[in-house]
Amino acid sequence: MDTTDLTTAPAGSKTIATTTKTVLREAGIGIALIALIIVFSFTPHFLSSSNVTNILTQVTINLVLSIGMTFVILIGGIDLSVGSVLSFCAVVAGTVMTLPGLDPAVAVFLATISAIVAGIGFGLLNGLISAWWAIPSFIVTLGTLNIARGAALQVTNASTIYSFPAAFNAFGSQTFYGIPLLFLIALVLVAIGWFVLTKTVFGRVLYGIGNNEEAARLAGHNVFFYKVAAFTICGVLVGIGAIIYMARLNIASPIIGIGFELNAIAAVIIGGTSLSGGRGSVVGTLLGACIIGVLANGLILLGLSDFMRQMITGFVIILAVILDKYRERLTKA
Amino acid sequence: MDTTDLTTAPAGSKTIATTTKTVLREAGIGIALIALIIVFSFTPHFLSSSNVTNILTQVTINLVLSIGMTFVILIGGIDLSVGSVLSFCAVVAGTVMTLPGLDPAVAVFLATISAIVAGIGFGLLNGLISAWWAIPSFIVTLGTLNIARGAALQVTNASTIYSFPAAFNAFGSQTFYGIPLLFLIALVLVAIGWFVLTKTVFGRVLYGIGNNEEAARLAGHNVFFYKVAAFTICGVLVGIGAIIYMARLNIASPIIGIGFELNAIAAVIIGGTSLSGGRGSVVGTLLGACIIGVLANGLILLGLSDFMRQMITGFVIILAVILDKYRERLTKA
Amino acid sequence: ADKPVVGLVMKSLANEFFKNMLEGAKAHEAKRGDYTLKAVGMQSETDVETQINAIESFITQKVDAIVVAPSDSRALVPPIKRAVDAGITVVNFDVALDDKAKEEAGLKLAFVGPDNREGAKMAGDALAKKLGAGAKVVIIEGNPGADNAAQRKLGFMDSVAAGKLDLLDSRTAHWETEEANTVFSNMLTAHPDIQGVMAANDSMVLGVVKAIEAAGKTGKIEVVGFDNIPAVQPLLKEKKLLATVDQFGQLMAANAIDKALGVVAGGKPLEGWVKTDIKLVTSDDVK
Amino acid sequence: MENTETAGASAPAPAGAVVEPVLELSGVKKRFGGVVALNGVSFSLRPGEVHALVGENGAGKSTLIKILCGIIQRDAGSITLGGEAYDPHTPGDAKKAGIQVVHQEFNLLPYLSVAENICFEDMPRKAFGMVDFRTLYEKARKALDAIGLGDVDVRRPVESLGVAHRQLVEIARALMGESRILILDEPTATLTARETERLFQIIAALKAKGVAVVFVSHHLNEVFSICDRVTVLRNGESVMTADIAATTTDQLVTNMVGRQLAAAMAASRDLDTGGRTALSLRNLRHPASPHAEGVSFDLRYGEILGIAGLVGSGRTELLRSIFAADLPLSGTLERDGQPRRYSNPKQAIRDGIGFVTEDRKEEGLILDMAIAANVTLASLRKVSRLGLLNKREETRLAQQLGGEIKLKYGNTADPVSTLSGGNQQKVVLAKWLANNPKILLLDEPTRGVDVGAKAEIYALLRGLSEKGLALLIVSSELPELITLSDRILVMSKHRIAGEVAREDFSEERILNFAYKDERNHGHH
Ligand SMILES: Nc1ncnc2c1ncn2[C@@H]1O[C@H](COP(=O)(O)OP(=O)(O)OP(=O)(O)O)[C@@H](O)[C@H]1O
Ligand SMILES: Nc1ncnc2c1ncn2[C@@H]1O[C@H](COP(=O)(O)OP(=O)(O)OP(=O)(O)O)[C@@H](O)[C@H]1O
Ligand SMILES: O[C@@H]1[C@H](O)[C@H](O)CO[C@H]1O
Ligand SMILES: [Mg+2]
Ligand SMILES: [Mg+2]
Repeated sequence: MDTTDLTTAPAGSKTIATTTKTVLREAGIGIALIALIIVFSFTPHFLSSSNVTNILTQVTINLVLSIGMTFVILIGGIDLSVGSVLSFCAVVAGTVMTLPGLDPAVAVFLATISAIVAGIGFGLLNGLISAWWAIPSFIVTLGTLNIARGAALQVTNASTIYSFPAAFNAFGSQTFYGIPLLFLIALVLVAIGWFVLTKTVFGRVLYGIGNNEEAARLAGHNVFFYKVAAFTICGVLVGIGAIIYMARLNIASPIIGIGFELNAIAAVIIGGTSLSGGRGSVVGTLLGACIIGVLANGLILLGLSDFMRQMITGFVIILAVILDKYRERLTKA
Repeated sequence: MDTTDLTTAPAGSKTIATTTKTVLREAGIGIALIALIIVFSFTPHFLSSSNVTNILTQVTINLVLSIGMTFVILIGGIDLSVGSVLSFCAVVAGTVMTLPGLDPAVAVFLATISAIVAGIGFGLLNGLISAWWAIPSFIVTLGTLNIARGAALQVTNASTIYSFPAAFNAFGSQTFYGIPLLFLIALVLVAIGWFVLTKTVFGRVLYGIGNNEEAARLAGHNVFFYKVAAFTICGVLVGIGAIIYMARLNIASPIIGIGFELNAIAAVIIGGTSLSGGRGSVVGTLLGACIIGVLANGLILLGLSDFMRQMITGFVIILAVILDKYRERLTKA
Repeated sequence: ADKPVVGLVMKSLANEFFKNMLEGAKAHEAKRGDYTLKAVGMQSETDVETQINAIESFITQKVDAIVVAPSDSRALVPPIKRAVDAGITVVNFDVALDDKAKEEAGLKLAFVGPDNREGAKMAGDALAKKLGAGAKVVIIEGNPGADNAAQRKLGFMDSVAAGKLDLLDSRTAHWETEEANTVFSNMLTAHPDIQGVMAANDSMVLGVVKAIEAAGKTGKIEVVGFDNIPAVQPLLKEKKLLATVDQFGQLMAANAIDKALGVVAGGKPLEGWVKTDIKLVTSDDVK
Repeated sequence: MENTETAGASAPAPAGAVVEPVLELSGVKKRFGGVVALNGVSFSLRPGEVHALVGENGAGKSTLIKILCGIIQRDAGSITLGGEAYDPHTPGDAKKAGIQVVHQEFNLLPYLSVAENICFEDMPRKAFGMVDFRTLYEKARKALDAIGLGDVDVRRPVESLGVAHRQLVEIARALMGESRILILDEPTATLTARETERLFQIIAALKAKGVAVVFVSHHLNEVFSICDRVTVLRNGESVMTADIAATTTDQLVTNMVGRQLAAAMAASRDLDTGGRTALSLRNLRHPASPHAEGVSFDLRYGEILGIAGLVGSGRTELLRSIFAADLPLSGTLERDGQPRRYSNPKQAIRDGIGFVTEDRKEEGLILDMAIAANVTLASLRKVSRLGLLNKREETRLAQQLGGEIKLKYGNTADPVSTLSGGNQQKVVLAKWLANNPKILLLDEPTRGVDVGAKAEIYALLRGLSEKGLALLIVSSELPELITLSDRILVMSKHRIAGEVAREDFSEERILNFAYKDERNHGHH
């Protein structure tokens, strides 16, 4: 027998409880999602395969932004600029994609790169400013929200960019056994995000910083680097989100993306990630984004008035989080 | 010799430093404001008395909302619903004010009461939900943002309410030696807010909760009550803000107030209140709101394009907070 | 029970203009009694996503016709193309889809709606006539990027050119009352000699008129707007608003629905621009 | 008084025969999920007595106190207060019933003034709910004077105070209310001898007024010097209650740990003088130090160098400046004879230095994360390849180190917050050991750690030094330094006030150096 025996009995049960808890953390939100789906399934068409395609399409962009937002919120930050930056990335990419004389494949490639670079640029700006001066990211990204929007309007002189290569436009509506290709891309990003956060040293340290920044610093981790990295990752995802937006809607314009930040934040929080950092997961975010998407779709199908729809959306956001609290209590008892 | 002498020297010098620091906390933002004013004063008309009247008018509503937001942020919360709730309060008050057959004075009185009651209602809702289930107020107020907007649209069926009593409309443009009456009312509210926060037991406990909620609870304070109270106070100010809005623009509509929450939060943070609660002041908020107002006004007078204006606004928001950091460092050294 | 179903996609229902349109459509549904109306609006003028989602839902629900006021003249082309391909009759109204985008998508679609540029020019001309050549004016624009906002600005510019007006400034207030009030107050400081204002919609007129009142310049500055919403009726009466443009929003959707049902019933497909009425409303029209 | 052997019951038991207990508990139980924190505690408190509550880390002392003051509710058992059933649901209920507590964790409001902190429970009011600041400052002033903090400005924000002063402010706060029962949960853990003594005077005065005091401490010498009776908790059960006069240290320890404790505490070690110099400081000056000359000394491999000093003498700052947690203002640092200038902790760690901080919750641990994750936090490179974590290797390393340091835990995947204080402290040690450091800086390494765990940590530290590690230990417990160190440096006001060699170790000598500065400057 070993030194660990003292608490074996309660500890054994604790372990199981702990594991169950971790699983239930996501499962709880999953249950809310399933409940929602069951409610709506009484609506005609809701479960039709074409509607499922619709929902997945509609979830995609928010999901991509939410993945990046999860990284930022995990280190205790927030990014209000994602909607504006998405718009900026899109107009930059749109400009590149419609440059005269470019081969379509080259144009799409260069545009994708430039969207991501633009996203990284703003991510770096957000991260560097907030980490260097220790300024709340809320205010920094409120600033870059305005900067990116103004820049997008300036670059395009407020006009919409369109006429992308036909193949690119077609790509955006492609489906695979009814599942939109764009959604599959988003799923791959979820998987990468999950892997990075749970399986790598990088992810481990991010969680650590979100939990206790000072302890992470004193354990020899470069907190500055990680903070900037989290915002930069978010920027990369915004850049990808911009390309997805363009593929889906076949336009790029300086007025798109307004309010996207709130949707992304809502998805992350409904998905169980703590606003104060250190706790949460990308899988939860996936479920959170689905809840928001299903809700929006189902309420339209129900044929409710728009005003009612908005009110119900508000209720359900709150309800989802309240339910999550009860689940948390249940798993604790 | 006694046991007390250990820190005599540092303690003494630190006291002075502390007081200076407190003063400088606001003074720093004041300096940023003055710098901004000096820069703009090279623009023709900026310092003209009619423009000063303009600026003060334009600052008023944001200032009123920001006072309430200060209370909420001080206890570590946030209120995203203020813009929507303002709209809801306005349409309720507008409906009451235009009830047929009411004496104008009575109509205005009842309308004011009903706006405040509506504000209190939503404040209570925000406070009760977030305190009872310990849900981040970010998500609760994101929910009520939608609920209030939907309700405002439902109540009015999306139409604008107008034709208020003439005296009420006139009252909104009244000035007193060039200072708008509405701004004076806002100043009185600042004074009351300052008094409550710094001079009353209620205010000190609020700060205490923002500092360390658990400690406040252990000291026997009813944290639940104080949290609800902070949101309710914010609701009262939103109600007053709605009446001020109606007096200024002579309409009430379900689409007003979009984005007001971000402006209010920006004023509070630029004013030096910490987003994590426990530190800050209403006087700082006053200065923060003035910075935002002066900036918006000055940039239009400079004749910059709308797009440039938006970008510069973003820069200045960030710059103001960075400057504040340097001031903080200076006062620490 | 076999009544055809018509999906109506509008822009921001928070805008009275669309609210009136919705009411008109509902009255029309009740009056005709031979079709079912399903209406969807958005939460803001720029919420392209919700519109596209709504069209996709209508395709899923296999409605017979879709009547749509696009929030973006290009972004809505692909989903509308999908609807047409699914055999749904689509009518575009209020804001025209972009011709080039339609052409590229191989989409042929008629537009039922007003000429925003022409309407704005009517209002602008009224202002020019009242003030005379050389008068100093400013424009308060709608949302940058919105097609009707751009058209209306062009219309105002036409009037500026035709009436030889002196345009001092042109800025957006995003269709918003409070922002228009702020923007115009500040314009008034920068240019104390403004004689006339063209606002791209009447919500902004409300803010502008109030700014004039607050500056004590009532009667010294003429204002024109667009939409003819109820809230500006008193202003017209008191001559605080010189003129506005009625585009009969209430009838616009009903009109478009009639056209769509005609096609559904086996009529000929529509083509080109079915212009709807616009009318200048001045203080003289209000008693 | 630090010497337990000679300490007797300094305060006589209350005169007279049986006194009615003011507080009586029987069969109190409490579970947290699967963890049984209390499993049948019986306890009685008489008016005017000082009653010690002792037990190993995790024995349930704090849990019991939390139940008494209404923070958590018991699952079973009965409590009577003054003969009546007592069932507090909020801290307010407990206060109304006359129970005041100084909790083990800090409960201060850092940005509020000292005065507001002291009077926070019941601020003096004027009309309209206004704070009567004049009375507030007066009351706070008096309260501070009473506990000997006469020179701390009551308007100063608490955030500007050091750890010991904060603890004193908490005590001052608890003394504000008129209470029947005062509960002190490890009040001396952050105090040095002088403040502790002062606290004992206060306790004696309260006792004279008939207040009953519950006193929790891991320092048995303190228990013997001020308490009348003692109750021992073990694994959530009360296993013994006795008059202090009728018990001995050995008896208490045996009851606490359930077995005889090896005399680890007293074991001396061979003086090690042979090692090379591992670390050498010359005039190293922390930004908070008022003296340009800074601190200079050499630390050899295999040596345990103790640093003594009064609270606020700058010991924590010294360690932080070595580790580059704070960057030194001036001076030089040599590692193995090579000059170094670390610009962040990462470089110090790479150079073989580890730093066990004084506040494990704020700086040492990531409480929500697993034990294993905490153990590997500073050595993630060892349990990963190309940036990918090898969880199996991580678990293995955590289990191995857990065994070496005799960590009591259930599963390495459990959050570290589920461990008791002493075991949490061991996890902090394990975190650094995982990195195979050459030099360990330890700041109050046994703060809040029970006797059993303390002995284990001592043995561990000795073992490390025998393996050749250089240890620099800051401690406010002189017996600890005397037991462990080869040499002791005494700090005063950010300077080395003196050095004591092992053969000259005595508390008196050390304290003489510690107070030297004050004597020379002679305030008051
Ligand atoms: N909120 C909680 N949730 C789960 N377990 C808890 C909680 N609080 C305490 N425990 C557990 O209950 C047991 C008793 O803890 P308690 O804090 O009362 O011990 P203690 O005697 O005060 O120890 P120490 O001397 O280290 O302060 C421990 O096993 C602890 O881990
Ligand atoms: N956060 C802080 N802000 C301002 N001053 C501080 C702070 N922490 C400590 N001090 C001051 O710095 C000086 C040194 O404190 P420090 O805690 O390093 O002393 P120490 O010798 O390690 O004592 P302790 O036993 O309390 O750790 C003291 O005067 C203390 O009041
Ligand atoms: O045509 C409408 C109205 O004029 C409104 O005011 C703004 O949105 C446009 O689409
Ligand atoms: Mg304890
Ligand atoms: Mg220390």
